[in-house]
Amino acid sequence: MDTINSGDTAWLLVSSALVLMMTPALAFFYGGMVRKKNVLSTLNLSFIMMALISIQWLLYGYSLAFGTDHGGLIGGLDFLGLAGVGAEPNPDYAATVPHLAFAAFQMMFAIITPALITGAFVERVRFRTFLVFSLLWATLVYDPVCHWVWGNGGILRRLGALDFAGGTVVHILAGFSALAFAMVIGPRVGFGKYPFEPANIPYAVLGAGLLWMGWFGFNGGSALAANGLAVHALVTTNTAAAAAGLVWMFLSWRDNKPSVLGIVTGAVVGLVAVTPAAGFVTPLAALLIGGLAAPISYYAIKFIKGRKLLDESLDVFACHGLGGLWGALATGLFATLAVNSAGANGLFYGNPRQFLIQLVAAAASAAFAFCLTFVIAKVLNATMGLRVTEKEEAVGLDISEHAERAYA
Amino acid sequence: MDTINSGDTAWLLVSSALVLMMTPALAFFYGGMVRKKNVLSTLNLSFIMMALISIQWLLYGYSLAFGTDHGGLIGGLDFLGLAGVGAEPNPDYAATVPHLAFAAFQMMFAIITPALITGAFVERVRFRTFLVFSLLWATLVYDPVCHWVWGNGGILRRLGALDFAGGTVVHILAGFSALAFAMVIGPRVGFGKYPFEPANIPYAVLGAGLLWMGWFGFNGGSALAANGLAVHALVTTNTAAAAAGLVWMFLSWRDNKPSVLGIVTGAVVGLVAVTPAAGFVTPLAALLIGGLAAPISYYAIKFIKGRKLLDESLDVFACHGLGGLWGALATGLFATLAVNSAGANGLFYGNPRQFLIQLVAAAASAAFAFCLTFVIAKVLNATMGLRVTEKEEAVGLDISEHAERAYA
Amino acid sequence: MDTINSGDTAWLLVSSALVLMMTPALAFFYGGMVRKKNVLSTLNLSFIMMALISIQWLLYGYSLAFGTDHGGLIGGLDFLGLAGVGAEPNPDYAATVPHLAFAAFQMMFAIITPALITGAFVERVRFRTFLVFSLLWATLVYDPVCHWVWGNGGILRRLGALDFAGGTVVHILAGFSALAFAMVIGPRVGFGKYPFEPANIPYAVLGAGLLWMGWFGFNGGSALAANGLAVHALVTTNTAAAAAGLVWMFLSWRDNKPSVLGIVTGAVVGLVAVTPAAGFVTPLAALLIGGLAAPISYYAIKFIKGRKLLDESLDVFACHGLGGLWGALATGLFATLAVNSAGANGLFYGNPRQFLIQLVAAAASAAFAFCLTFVIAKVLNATMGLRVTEKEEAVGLDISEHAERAYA
Amino acid sequence: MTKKIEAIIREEKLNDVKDALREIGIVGMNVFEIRGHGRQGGITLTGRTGTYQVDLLPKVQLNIVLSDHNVEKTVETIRRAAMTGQEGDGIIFIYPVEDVIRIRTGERGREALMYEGDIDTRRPG
Amino acid sequence: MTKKIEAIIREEKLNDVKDALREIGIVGMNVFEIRGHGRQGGITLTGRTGTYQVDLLPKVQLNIVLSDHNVEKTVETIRRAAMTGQEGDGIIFIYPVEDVIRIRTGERGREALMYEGDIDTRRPG
Amino acid sequence: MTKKIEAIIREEKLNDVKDALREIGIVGMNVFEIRGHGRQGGITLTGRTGTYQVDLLPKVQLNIVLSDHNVEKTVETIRRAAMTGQEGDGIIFIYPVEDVIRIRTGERGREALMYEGDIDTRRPG
Ligand SMILES: Nc1ncnc2c1ncn2[C@@H]1O[C@H](COP(=O)(O)OP(=O)(O)O)[C@@H](O)[C@H]1O
Ligand SMILES: Nc1ncnc2c1ncn2[C@@H]1O[C@H](COP(=O)(O)OP(=O)(O)O)[C@@H](O)[C@H]1O
Ligand SMILES: Nc1ncnc2c1ncn2[C@@H]1O[C@H](COP(=O)(O)OP(=O)(O)O)[C@@H](O)[C@H]1O
Repeated sequence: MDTINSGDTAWLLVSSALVLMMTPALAFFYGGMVRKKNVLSTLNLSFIMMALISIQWLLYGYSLAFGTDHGGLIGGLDFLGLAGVGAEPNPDYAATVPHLAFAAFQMMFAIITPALITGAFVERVRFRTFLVFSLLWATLVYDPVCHWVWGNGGILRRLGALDFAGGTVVHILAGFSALAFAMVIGPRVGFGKYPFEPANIPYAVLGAGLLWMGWFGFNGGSALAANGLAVHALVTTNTAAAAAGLVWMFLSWRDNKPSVLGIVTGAVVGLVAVTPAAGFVTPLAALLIGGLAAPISYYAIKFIKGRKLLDESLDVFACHGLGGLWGALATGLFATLAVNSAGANGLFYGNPRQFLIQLVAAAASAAFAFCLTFVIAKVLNATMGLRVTEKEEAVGLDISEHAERAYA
Repeated sequence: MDTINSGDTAWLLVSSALVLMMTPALAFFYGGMVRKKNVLSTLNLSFIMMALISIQWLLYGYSLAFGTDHGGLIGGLDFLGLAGVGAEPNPDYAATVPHLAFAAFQMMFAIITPALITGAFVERVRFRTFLVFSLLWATLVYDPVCHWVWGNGGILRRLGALDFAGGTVVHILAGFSALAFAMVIGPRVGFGKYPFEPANIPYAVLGAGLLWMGWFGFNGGSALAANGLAVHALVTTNTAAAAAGLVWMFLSWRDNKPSVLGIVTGAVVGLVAVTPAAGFVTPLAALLIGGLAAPISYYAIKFIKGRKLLDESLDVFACHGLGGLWGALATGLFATLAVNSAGANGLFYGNPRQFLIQLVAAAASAAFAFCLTFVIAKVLNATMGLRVTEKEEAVGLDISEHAERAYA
Repeated sequence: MDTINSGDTAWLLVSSALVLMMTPALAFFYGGMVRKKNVLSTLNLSFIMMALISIQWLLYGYSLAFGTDHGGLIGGLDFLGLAGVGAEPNPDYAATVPHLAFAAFQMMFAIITPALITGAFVERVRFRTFLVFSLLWATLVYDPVCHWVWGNGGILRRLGALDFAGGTVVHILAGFSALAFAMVIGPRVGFGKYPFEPANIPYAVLGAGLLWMGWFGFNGGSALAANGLAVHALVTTNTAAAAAGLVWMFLSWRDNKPSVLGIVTGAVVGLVAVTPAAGFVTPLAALLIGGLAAPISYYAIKFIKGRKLLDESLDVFACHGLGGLWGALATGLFATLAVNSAGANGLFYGNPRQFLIQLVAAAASAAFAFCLTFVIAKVLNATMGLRVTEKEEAVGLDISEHAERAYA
Repeated sequence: MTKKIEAIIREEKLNDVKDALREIGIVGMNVFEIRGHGRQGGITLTGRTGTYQVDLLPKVQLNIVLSDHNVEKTVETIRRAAMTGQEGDGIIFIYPVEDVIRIRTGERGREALMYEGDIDTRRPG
Repeated sequence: MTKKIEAIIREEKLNDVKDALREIGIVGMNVFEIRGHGRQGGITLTGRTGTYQVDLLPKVQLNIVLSDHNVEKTVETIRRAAMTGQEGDGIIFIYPVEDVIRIRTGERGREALMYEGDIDTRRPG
Repeated sequence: MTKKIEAIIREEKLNDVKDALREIGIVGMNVFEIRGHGRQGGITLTGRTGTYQVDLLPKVQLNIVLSDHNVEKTVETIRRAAMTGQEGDGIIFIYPVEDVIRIRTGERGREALMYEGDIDTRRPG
């Protein structure tokens, strides 16, 4: 019989708290980058996910993601309402902590992922439609892919895809869904014509600071135990954030001055990129992963925004989609059994197959997320309407959607 | 001999840190809701409790609450200056962690409770008098009732009253004391005449986000171990917050638009309501407890403020008093031995007696807190004066009480 | 063979996260005290340390500080790139957690220390030069002294100097380096002529609240285990913060009104002072240490700023230099084997020698930091220039160094 | 003829002044925050340690454009509502206005300054 | 002669108005945020529970000092760009200006109001 | 006669200008933050990636109501203190004022504009 380890449980409890906190942190990271008239609305788009998805996850989300496997594609309904998910460990997922702790920890990931997407449609989304979208998205996109990658029997798990803490499940899904949604909803009025100056960069710094901290729970907690692997993940996480923050600083410096918003963005991008790799690669590899994530996202934003191709407003695709993709692939390059014997070797350690697996898993998830989100958004647009009216957009969503003002 | 479990200790250390953080979080939750001229003053009313009560607790507060019982009413002086409270566990309270860890964890509750009350008298209280009040209140109201409910030999504990993490000790006390204080100090100038627009709703969102996180330590830590019960409490806590946030959103939507301030308030109310129940009820019961807490507080505020009955400024009575009361009673309804064998069954599990016990315990605590606070406030009003002058109130407490401005 | 304790590891992981968070917390603590035009720049001076020093530490910093001893003065290069620092415990430092956890925890100290210094030169430092300075300082000042005090074989460690959590390594170094740097860079334009009103005191409150919480990891984590000593350190830490916050309140009250900025500053000063003592003294001694730290720093600031002797802008020397010095000496007074058998008795427990040792260790570190920083700053001033131009300073560093505005 | 009244008053008196103006039927107005200096020299604030002086004090400026014949009554009303008798009560300036154009309707001059239930609809003439 | 235009407009119309003014060659201007009250009475906001009324609404004030002969065209341009047809569109005031001095150059009067490529360099006269 | 000076200056020059005005005995004034556009076209800011242009720059507007005969000296003083010689130094406007009423005392006109130790108490005439 498996017994509960109190140290591991303590760490998973804390990690759950840390990842929960990442959602308000993200709220501020995003809220600082929109225009003043949409600050509250943007904060709320993230915050409300804590309310909405907590309940979805409790009622059926966890079951869809981690219930008994059906064809590798989806979990069964055995854990509806968290039935049977209690103090006993579930060795399929985490042998030394209560099964419920694993479910709670995973819940925080399910919450933040749709919150990440909101960066694509801030400043113009209709709140009502957004609520429906998020519920659908969590159910139709997140829960299945989460099962594929992490569920016992999930196809990508069986394939051997490595995703330590959600590079695919969280970031690729969020990023490619953001891309699809942004294409459907269209640009903000004035996009490319007027500068959209960030209303409050200190909010973004606060958010990034708390995200950095929270990510220790995100990646470190994904070891599911307070052991050497958790520590290792914490270090790789920190290293990639640092490297990407520094590199982004130099990139913006080359273009003009070292941007503070750029530095904190870089740090977040580094955190994104190292997420799938954190428990599989060495700290020095993490340095490279983070350091290379920065130019990828940086130049992607420049390209997309510079050419006015698409108003994916807070660069969710460029930062999370591409950062997550790069991380997933980099895991296929840098992973080594020396770090984690439960992992695999990557290309650079003589195992090109792993790279291929990573590529397939990432591509499948990205394509699935993109297509399904595109369809959901299209349908919702046709039925409920994705956007507020032009006048409401001009006035700002704080007033038009919430009848509130951020500041008196 | 009991031995220290490092995992349990780690969790209690972290929980102490999380609950400590709830006081600055509360400062921002409250500080965002007052007018701009009182932001700093309001932040400080909470913050200073960390300084004042820490010392009170160290010197004699802990001893009064948890010292050797005297007639079920108060603890003795054996733990003055935390004498004898050290690395050895005290099996009366927590068998697997240092006694001092229990004392430290409890300290954080003693700090935040008077901070909660401050919502009743912000924007007009005289700081000097407030300091004296807080010290008296901690000593005469908090410490005794804490002993009744949680102290070894306390009358309500002996009665079998269940209060997992402070629905009675923290929230009923704070709420009913706030009611009494608000009645004595009287409304703010202009109450019911001018709208008091919240100065900074993002502060309230930040505060609520951190409170939500901190509550995992508040309720989860109350298991006093990193075990299945702690995990369970974390999940019920999260669920109630989510449900109440969502319900409050719909209530405000029905009245006008989905209010962001309402959503975060709802989440906090859900957290309040689940506090006494967190380790005794199922997650689905927590869903109900949170979901019903929202309309209780919502309509209470509407009634009290709508009729201008009382300026309990930040709705401490409606949110904490009634939320805590509902939670205490709900514990008597939904508690089940299936969740916690050290608990009891509630009415819905065939034990109507528990409901009665909860009712008696809650009523006694509420009445005691209300009456004593009323007397203390009356006496202080007559001697030191509870309020600043009308002119000082008009200018704002930041300038008049602290000679500082929040923003240059 | 030593085995890993999961509870201890969990606590060290959490402590690392808490101390990491202290750097953004410090960013806000400092950022709130400068003028509006320098808020972003000031936030960034701290934030960027997370990026820069993380990499320095990973590559060679940890090795210099904790590698194989060379003459008691510096560590060897055995841990370059964290080579060999993995899941196995290193009993020289922490016997029950992965060696890498110790390295990660220590990294957070290496990050925040140069961030503390930034308070000395905010609002006028050239960012480029600052980056170079920080790297040099970390390498030439921090890493060696860290080795002296905590490194296996370090001279001050061998001497028997007690520094529980960095009173010397962190605060004396930061404070005396700040003094030297402030002397070299010179005062801000208008210093002593115009009032420099703090732009955003709520930021300082937020920062202080999070610092207080984080310090539980700073000092509590320095027990390197989730045991009675960690709990003890948490309590002494909290007590000193509380005492110093209260005393500072009364001091500013005597001079005019109880200052909120003063209260939070006091709390931080208390935290500084108790840092070296946290695991060696009783809670009541911590009360005294904190209570006396407040007037020391308070009157030091009054003296330095009142006489316009020096523009050490955010009082790093007065708060951290003198607070750390007082704490180091107080440890020599109040330390008792009754609290920590691995410590020593201080003067008041019959061991005057310990006081002497503390004095020598503190003085040596202070002198080393002061002199070396002075030289580094002089050299950088002559080569790269420490300051922005007068016009850039007038415009503000947010625009002139980063071409960004905190608020749109 | 049309005039503009600029009244610089204490922040905390804004509600009283608005109420008093509503009572006499002054509808159109706008306000914003300024910092000023006059006979009231400055204010002493608490710093981290000790105190410091700030010489620009927060005030509110209230602008009202109105017809000539309402100026005196309005000025008196503002004065009465804004006065505390202590230094720093503020000051009122009166300026000539050449024209007024209402954006929505294109009305000009006096017409543009008419509001439902305002001072001029209340009394004869 | 020189005039000052004070246009009080909706915040969300500022970009449109600025664009329209640029098109006709109005260069010098400044703006700040005010809160005002006029025919548009107020706005209903959501509180924690239910709603409450706020009677001062955020607007933007746009100030332009310019030559007499450009006033009408400018006023028309602002009106067209700022109008939505709903209450709260705002109002424009015109004041006499006695003198203008450019700080950097010391230029006075009309000269001080000339900008590269502005309205007066565009058309004859 | 009474005039109003509106000086739009760089934020960072406010202290210098205030000092210079104090020296010549100008006491009453108020300031607020505006954003403006003139010969100085705009500013390049750094974004997340690359740069973008902002065309309204933060400035400070300083308002002084004073007697006719002090206008020239005051304007000169402001100019000298506010000038850097680079684009964006700002501009000064002078307006006629019809009346001044001090709220606290009810003083009117010139009397209302007298301050202890001000420019008019310093020199003969
Ligand atoms: N000459 C002036 N020009 C512009 N503003 C002035 C002038 N005199 C006073 N003010 C404004 O009026 C405010 C109140 O003036 P003050 O002289 O302090 O009032 P009181 O006469 O009640 O003492 C000042 O803060 C300033 O904003
Ligand atoms: N008489 C006035 N004096 C000063 N400001 C005014 C006056 N009338 C209107 N305003 C300003 O103009 C804004 C818009 O006026 P309003 O009457 O609501 O516009 P509309 O005619 O489109 O309904 C007001 O919010 C206020 O700021
Ligand atoms: N015609 C104008 N009307 C209103 N404000 C103006 C006008 N011209 C300039 N300003 C204000 O003056 C500020 C400085 O003007 P600018 O022409 O840039 O100065 P400089 O002549 O030194 O280049 C502008 O930002 C704007 O606020």
